[in-house]
Amino acid sequence: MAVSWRMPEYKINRDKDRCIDCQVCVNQCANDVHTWDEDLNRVVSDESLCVNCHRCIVYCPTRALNIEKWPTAFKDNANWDSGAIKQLYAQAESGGILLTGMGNDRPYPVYWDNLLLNASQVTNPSIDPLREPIEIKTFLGRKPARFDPSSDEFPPQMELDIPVLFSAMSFGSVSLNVHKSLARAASELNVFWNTGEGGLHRDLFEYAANTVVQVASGRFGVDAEMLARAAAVEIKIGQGAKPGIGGHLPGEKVGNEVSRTRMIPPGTDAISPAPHHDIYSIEDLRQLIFSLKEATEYSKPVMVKVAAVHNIAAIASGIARAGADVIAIDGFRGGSGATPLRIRDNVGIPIEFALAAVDTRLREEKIRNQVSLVAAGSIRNSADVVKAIALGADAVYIGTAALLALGCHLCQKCYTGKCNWGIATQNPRLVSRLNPEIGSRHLVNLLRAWEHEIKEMLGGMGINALESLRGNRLMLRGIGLNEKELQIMGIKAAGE
Amino acid sequence: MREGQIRIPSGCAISGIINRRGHGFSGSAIINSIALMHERSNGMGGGFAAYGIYPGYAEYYALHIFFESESVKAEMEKNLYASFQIHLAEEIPTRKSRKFKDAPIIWRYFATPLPAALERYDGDEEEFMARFVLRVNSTLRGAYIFSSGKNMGAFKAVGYPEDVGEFYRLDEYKGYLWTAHGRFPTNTPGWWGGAHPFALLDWSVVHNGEISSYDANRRYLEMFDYVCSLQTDTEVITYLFDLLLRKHGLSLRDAILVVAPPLWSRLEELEKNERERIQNLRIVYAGALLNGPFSIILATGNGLLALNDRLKLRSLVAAEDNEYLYVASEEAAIRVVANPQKLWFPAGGEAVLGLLYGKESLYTGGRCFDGGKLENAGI
Amino acid sequence: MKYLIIGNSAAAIGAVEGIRSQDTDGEIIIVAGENFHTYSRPLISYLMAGKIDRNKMYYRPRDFYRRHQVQFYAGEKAVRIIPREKSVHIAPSNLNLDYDRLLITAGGTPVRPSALEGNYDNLLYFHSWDDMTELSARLKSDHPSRIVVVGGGLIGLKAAESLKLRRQQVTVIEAGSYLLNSVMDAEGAEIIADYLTARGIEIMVNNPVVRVEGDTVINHLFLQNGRRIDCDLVILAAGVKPNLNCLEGAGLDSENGILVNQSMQSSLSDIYAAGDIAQVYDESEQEYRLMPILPEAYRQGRTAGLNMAGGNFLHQGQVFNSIPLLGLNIASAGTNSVTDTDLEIIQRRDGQYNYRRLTLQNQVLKGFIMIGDLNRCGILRSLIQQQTDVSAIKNRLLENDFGLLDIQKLGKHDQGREGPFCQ
Amino acid sequence: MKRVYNLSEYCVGCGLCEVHCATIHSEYPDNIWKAYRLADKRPMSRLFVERNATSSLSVQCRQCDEPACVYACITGAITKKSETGLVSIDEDKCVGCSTCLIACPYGLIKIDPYQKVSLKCDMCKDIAQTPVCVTRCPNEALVCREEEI
Repeated sequence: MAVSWRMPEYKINRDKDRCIDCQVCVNQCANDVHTWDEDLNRVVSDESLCVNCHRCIVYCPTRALNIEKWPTAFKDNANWDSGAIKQLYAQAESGGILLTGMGNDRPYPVYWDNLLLNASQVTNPSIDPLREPIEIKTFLGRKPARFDPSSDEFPPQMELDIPVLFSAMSFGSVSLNVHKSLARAASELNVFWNTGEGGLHRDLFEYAANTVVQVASGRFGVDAEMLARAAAVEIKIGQGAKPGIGGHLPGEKVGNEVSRTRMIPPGTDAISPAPHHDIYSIEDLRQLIFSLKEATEYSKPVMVKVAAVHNIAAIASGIARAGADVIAIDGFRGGSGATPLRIRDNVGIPIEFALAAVDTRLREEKIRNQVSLVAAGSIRNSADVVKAIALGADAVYIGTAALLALGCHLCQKCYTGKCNWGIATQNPRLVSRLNPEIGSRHLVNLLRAWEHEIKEMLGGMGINALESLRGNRLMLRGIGLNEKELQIMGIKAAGE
Repeated sequence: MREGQIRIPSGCAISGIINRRGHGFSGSAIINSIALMHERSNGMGGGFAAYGIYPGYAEYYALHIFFESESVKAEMEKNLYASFQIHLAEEIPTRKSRKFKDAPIIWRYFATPLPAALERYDGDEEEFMARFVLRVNSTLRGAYIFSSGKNMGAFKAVGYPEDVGEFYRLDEYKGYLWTAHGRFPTNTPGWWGGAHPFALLDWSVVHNGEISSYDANRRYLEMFDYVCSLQTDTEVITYLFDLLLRKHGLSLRDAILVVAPPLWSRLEELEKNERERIQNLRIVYAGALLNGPFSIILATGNGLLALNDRLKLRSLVAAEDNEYLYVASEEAAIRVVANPQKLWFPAGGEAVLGLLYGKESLYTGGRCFDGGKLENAGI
Repeated sequence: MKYLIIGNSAAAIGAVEGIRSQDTDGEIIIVAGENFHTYSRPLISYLMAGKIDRNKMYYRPRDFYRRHQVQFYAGEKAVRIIPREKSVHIAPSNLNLDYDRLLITAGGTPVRPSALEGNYDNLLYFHSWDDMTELSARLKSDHPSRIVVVGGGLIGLKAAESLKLRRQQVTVIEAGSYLLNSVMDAEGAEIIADYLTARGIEIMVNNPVVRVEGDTVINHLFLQNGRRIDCDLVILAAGVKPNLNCLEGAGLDSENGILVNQSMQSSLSDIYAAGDIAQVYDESEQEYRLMPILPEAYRQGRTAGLNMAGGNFLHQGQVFNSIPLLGLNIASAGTNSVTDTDLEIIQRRDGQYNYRRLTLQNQVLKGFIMIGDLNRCGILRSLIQQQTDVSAIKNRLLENDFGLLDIQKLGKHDQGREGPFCQ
Repeated sequence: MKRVYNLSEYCVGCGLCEVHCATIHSEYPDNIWKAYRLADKRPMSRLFVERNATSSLSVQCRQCDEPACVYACITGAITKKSETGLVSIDEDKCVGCSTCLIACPYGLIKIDPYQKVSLKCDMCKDIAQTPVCVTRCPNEALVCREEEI
């Protein structure tokens, strides 16, 4: 067999002096990097298998381990960087598409970091959240253009105490304990979690009031019961990490519970086609939206999730007119359990632009106030949330941020099913590593912290109700942006 | 730089007096009241709105217009004569004063829209008037219609309000409702049109504060074809009330619940239907919530409404003396002109309404809506 | 209520603790043959070997009798039991002690093979603390060059071990075909023999003593195979038989020991027996069994006590042993005899001194023998007691990492809560 | 009485409970590294961690109400305290005969190969408020609580 040209990605440094050979690392590494050597009578490590997930480092009781990049360098080459070379070697060996996990990690600009927030000085008072109420309650759903005092009909709304929802992540791509953590946290925080395309496990029926169920191109797990056990239904058209691409859950991840929940035979691959085969145009979407509204007797908002692509403004406007109550837009940094590397890294546009363009377009169309907008695709902190809302979002989806709160270390190996943190896996030994008690606690902590920060920022701007920030682009200034970028986002430059 | 090109935060003094029987009284009272708050202005803007001052021309729209030049005036008048029948056109009488050297040409026109002009608005006179004023102000450079209601007028200038009153000889007018504004802009507007009150049709608004929700309100209003040319809070506040009361026909109470809604936590105390109704109002009109500090006096021919932001971040005092109702930024500004039996400090979001006896609503237009029980308007 | 207990060993202590857990103020009287605070017989080999000192001999703390309000007659033997009067005659004090409930835990006395009848000055036992003290004194005074231990059972081997640790020349003579034949199988015994031999203890099996030479002292022993063994000191450890002398005329049913039901009750309702002297009914085997080991004695005594105080408890006997010999752990439990035909034996031997042997009968674990690593052996013991069908995990029973996770497969064990596994 | 319970569905089998148990019972109770590196003998934990393909389990003495080990002990070294319910071994009295190893129905007693005495969970009595295996379990799979059986 020909020798492989691929070098290990990482180098594991075991401090011999600190290591007490307790074998905790051996027990924790699902990639079999660390093993107990009978002959040497100590723990040894095989770096070539390491994915740098940090499980062993975090668990090592004597801090004897650390991991660094494999030190061997290629000849400097601004064009052929080491990543490009290694990927080429890999494909030369495998002849296959390169897979990866989580969101786009290329050094594209992160526009959130080019936006600055405003604060009150002298001419009007900033508000101290510790003394004055600051309201961030948000309602998602269709709104009538004007209030009709004579009618008591009102479209169904999703009520959120914090303008954040947990993004769709399917049972199958993530473990049931992830769903349990998300669902518990969502109901404690009164926000929403999203089942993703894997259906809704029966253990989670009790969280219906905070559950968004997803209908995607594979239609896995969709039935009357599932629709009944939800507060809202989301039609997934696309995903920021792989616009225009379907999904594929390998058979080995389809155990009994997954099979039962997805309603497919155990061990069979679950394939979600790229398009919905009953949606080839906008009017088809309208039909699906309304068949779902019929099925739920118009008692639940219908969301439509699309990836941020070049023509997103027109697409979103069409979706609104097709009858969607909430439009979710997933930027090109959105995460995924498995996506072709080239697609992830090269398709789609930043959520910051997509959001601004859609908000502006819907206002030009005079319908912005009638639909809700949810921004997704790498919201990293409370400032991103505030900036997204000032640009025009009603709320945001967080996926990667939520997973980080559950222990994800962004090693991007979700697709291997060997997630050492018990997140992207169905292996019972690994799944047990995520205790929903802890998971939900961490999620609740995270959003409570963000809640405090959001209120601080609002108060600083002299705003005590979130709706007064929505689309309030005067509260934003651009830094390091060119005229065109400022224009697209509809904001002034810092200093203007 | 002039108003409209930049956004200029300001501190202010406001005052308002109404005789609810509709008996006219001289402008001196309001001048004295606003004069007392001299320190709250800095000489860069003052103005008044007066109601019931043109009894002889009550059925005509009284257009007060600033012109920067005779040529603009000529062009403007072409427009006017194209769409209106003009009953009287005259320069607004003023006292010559060194304080107002660079005064523009100030004329008033008493007019009735020609039927032909109304066709495009299927007879809706007000809609036509509103569009006409907005169009002129946003397109015709050098001309500015700063008052356009019936039997009322706005008078404003760059200067201290008491001097502005003196300049316009307001002591010689008799009106049943007066509001006044003294401005403390952080920059030099340098333009008379930028002074307050802001008036559209017979709406007039004087306001003290800085609306932190300005851009959210502005972008919301733009979906309803309002063009906010001045970038002032007063302008968006006027449009908001115009939208809520005139276009969407909300009751005054509901309009107040929209611009200064009760806290979500307060809603929980209400019974289900009421709670849901107020909640839905807020959901529908999220973009109309006025945030940040403000106290405003909103006036029409029917009376005045004074309102604070829901946290009461700006001062507002109200007083009652038989048929007179007073509102002002400071208690002293009321006591200097009256000795009321009743004086109080309205809570945040709690409206003070002073309607002419027999009037149900602030809105004077054709449609009639429930007056709204104001006692609990602010909840 | 008046409780009278004859004997002062594990069974008696078990009884006291059993009674007191039910009846805090009834009167308890113990009649002890020996002049000792209650002590643990198995410990005499440890004391002999110098592993522990005298203070560690005691089975319960010094204040045990006081705290349990026990009236204690030391150095007294029960000479006659008079059920009709509900009293016991003790000597030398010649008192009559009456009782409401009587418990006999008189224990046993060493067996003496016919070939060794007669009084010899250098023939000692290894049964009581006194025996051990005597032996220890002899080592100092006589400086024996060679000591012969007659009997290759538990006591014999512990004696041999302790003597070895006292740097004595020791020969063990076992009449049976292999060592520890009551609890071991041939292969296990072989391993033990090798181990002990390698550490300087001479082992002779399958070779009864046929006669001895010498008048006041034994100079030589002659074995069946004709071999002559010189000796300075002979230690007799050929087993123990129940001490039935005091039962003359009492009218208790007895065979080798006092027959008692599972409540530890003799044929006379107010009289109970426990420990080495009791022959307890074993329902699984449907026979009366002697189980002369300490843990049994305690549990029998405890059950007796509980029942004497009005409780209603049934005793389920189980024999299990553990003896470390010169550092080699040896354990056994249940029945390991190969007499029955339908028995299934699975065993595993790794290394010279690691041995595990399980006896199963129609998928139920009957007994085990373990030499070397005893890790988790308690679970197996418990399986034997539970008479659980182990077919589901049979292939795991011998594994080093066998544990409770395997038991879960039997639906037996509930997440480590105290459950079906505790008696 | 208080007992340690194992929520085995969340046991990750890491063995940190063993490391911390061994440490806190060693000569250097507050320093893992010293406990393992300086002590002349490798420290022994008093609990057992079991692992198989699908699950793992960390178990320690159940502190039985009918303690088989106490009944079986030939020296009287093992006692159950009526006040606390704690079953403890007097290591000074224990002779390492291993009878308790056979007696314990859960197989939760081990022999210290160095001292030749039995070791079992002492609930960190006199060492820590809550057993260290519970406080140090990284996934909160061990809990210490009162529970009537």
